[in-house]
Amino acid sequence: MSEFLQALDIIRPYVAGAVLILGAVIVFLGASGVLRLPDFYSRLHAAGVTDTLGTLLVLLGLILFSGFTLLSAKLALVGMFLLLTSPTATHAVANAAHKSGLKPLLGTWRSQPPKDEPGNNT
Amino acid sequence: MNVSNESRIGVFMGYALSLTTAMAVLWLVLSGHYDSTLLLGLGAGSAVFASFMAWRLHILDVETSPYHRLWRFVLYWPWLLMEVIKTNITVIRTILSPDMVLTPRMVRVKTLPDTDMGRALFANSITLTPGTVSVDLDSDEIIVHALLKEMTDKAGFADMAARSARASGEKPADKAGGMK
Amino acid sequence: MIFTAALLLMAGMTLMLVRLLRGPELYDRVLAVNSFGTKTVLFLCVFAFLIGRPDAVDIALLYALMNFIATIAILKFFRYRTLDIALSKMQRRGDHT
Amino acid sequence: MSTDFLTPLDAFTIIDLVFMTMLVVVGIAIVRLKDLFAVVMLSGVYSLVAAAWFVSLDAVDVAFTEAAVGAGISTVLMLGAMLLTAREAAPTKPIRHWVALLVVCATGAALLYATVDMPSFGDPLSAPNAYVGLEYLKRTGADTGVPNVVSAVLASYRGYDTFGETTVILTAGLGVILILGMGSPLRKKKKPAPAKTKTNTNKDEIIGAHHVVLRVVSKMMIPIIIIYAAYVQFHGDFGPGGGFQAGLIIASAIILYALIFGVEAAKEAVPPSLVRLGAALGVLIYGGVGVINLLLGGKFLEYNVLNPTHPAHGQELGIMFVEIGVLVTVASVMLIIFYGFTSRQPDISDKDW
Repeated sequence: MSEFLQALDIIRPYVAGAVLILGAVIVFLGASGVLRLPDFYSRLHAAGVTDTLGTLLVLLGLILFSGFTLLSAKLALVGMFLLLTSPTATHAVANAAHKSGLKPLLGTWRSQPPKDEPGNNT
Repeated sequence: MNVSNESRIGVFMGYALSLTTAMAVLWLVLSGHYDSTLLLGLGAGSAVFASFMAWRLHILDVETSPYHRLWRFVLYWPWLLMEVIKTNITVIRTILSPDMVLTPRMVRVKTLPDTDMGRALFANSITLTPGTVSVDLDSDEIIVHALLKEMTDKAGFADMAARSARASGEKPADKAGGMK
Repeated sequence: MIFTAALLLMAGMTLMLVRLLRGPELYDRVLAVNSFGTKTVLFLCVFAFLIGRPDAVDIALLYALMNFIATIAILKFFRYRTLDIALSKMQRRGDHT
Repeated sequence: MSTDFLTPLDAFTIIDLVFMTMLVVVGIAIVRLKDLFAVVMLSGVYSLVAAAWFVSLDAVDVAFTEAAVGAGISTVLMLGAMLLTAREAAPTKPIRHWVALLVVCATGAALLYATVDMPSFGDPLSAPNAYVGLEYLKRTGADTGVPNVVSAVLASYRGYDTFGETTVILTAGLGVILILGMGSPLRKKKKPAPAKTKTNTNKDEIIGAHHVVLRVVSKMMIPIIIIYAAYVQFHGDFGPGGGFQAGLIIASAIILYALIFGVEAAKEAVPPSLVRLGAALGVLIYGGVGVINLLLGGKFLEYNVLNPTHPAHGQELGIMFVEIGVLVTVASVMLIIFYGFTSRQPDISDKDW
């Protein structure tokens, strides 16, 4: 049993690093989505990727790094507050846009097949 | 609401107590200095001060102090986490696909939890799952913007509404007196 | 590894900056600032490990707590052209559910 | 300066360079944009980048202050100021462009010339790293019992300076009162309705179920922000933080409340008279600690005498009270400014002041 725990402790930094990198990659993908997507409302969803899964994975990775410490508890608090406030902020922005009459793109939208330069479609 | 004055004070004290306790716990997590009596005392004082401010600002009620219902939320959270992961994968796949096809929709969701707490939780859950963003919350509907039309599944929203209603402490028979 | 993560987050911040400068709607800018804030919070957390100063997590916590205040102010500014009206009715004591 | 670029680019230099580039880009964009609203957004990002950059320079205390200012309050106050003015910057006459450019270029050249004389980053022989700074680092622990040297320098070694700064903040608040007034609640109560109807929205939009999400989350956050401010206040001895930051954070909590429930409700709970009192009271607390020291036979702001048997404890105690004074003044002045800006809406008739 203790050997198993020891083994766990040895692989823990690697797992933590992998989770951290995955999270950071997802944050980056979300950011590139914010550049790539066609209109304001669809960009909200890409930003949401950063706000949710990206945040969770980055913080989880850091928590795995530091182990069972007070720092982990603080990181968990950061995550909790972010998950509480960021959808609220997103809702506020979306609401402001909607109320002021910004029309969403509806129907079907395709990115131009020949060219996918990120962000040239606005 | 027809609550007798005494029980109202009792409920009120309950909120104050649960808020103060939660704030004290938060202080302990933040502080990390458990050997200094001065700091512990200051922490207790600060927790009381936070509750006092809540009272002073007239916000000392269940929405400010939902901490005695936290365990319900703990039950809700794993389910929401799974949803978040699932929808995230869908959205990331959409963003990454070289020829992106979006089918954005604005839909009205009519099934809502009864209390404001539940509605706020529901609306935030919708926003937390990428692909859907709650744009406007009305007294009888939520307007949701969805990135793909597969995400506007009525049953899915109804399920989430029921779950967030339960997580915010709503009993099926409890007709809450929130704003209508 | 931590350093790579920090660089990725910085790349994400840069992309947000591009969106912020490009607009085109003001809402896009608000969205970009918001997302930039989230990324900064994450970056500060990662950076706390990189330099071995857990204090940086306190700053991240501060941003996580307070960044949405600005967004609410922006919402009020947009919709009502004023900051002093109420967005929500005060629920007096006794309205407990 | 020059030696920095000769060493191979290490990890942190890359990060610093990226952040500096971002700051420059944002700065140029702020100068070039006409839309004031976009400028407010950009200055928010400027603050975020600056905070991250300060952390990377190991100046956590400075970063913390930047964060406390930039996270909520500066944007809110800038929007409040924007409400009093036009949304777009007025075009300036081209001739003034040239004069300004000339001044900026001259200043820039002078600054660049000055950098040649500056010690390189982290030079152990540079002034801040040599004489008095070292002394502070060496003696702080024994003198004050406060682990965070920055707090000790701020509140104890340089207690006079901080007293002066606190007074400056009070003066700023007084200036805002003199220019914008405080929006006396008695006068406004007589006619609350006309003050609100001029916005082009119907009533049920203003007050209704629309902002349930904002209300519920904000109500939850307000006590949490307050307890966090208390944590920042009382842990300034150990980590970054102290009265300035905590005051800003508490003021942010009340501003958040005012944003959700209206400034009227906030004024009811935290009346302007109280805030005015608080602004002066904080300075009084700070100075009062000094006077008590005088009465106990010490010098002004010499906290040692607060605990004759254990001077370091006296220092700790003195620093704590002084920081409370700073907190009260800073929080009050921030609210004075906020009340001043928001109660001075263009659609409220000006003859009240």
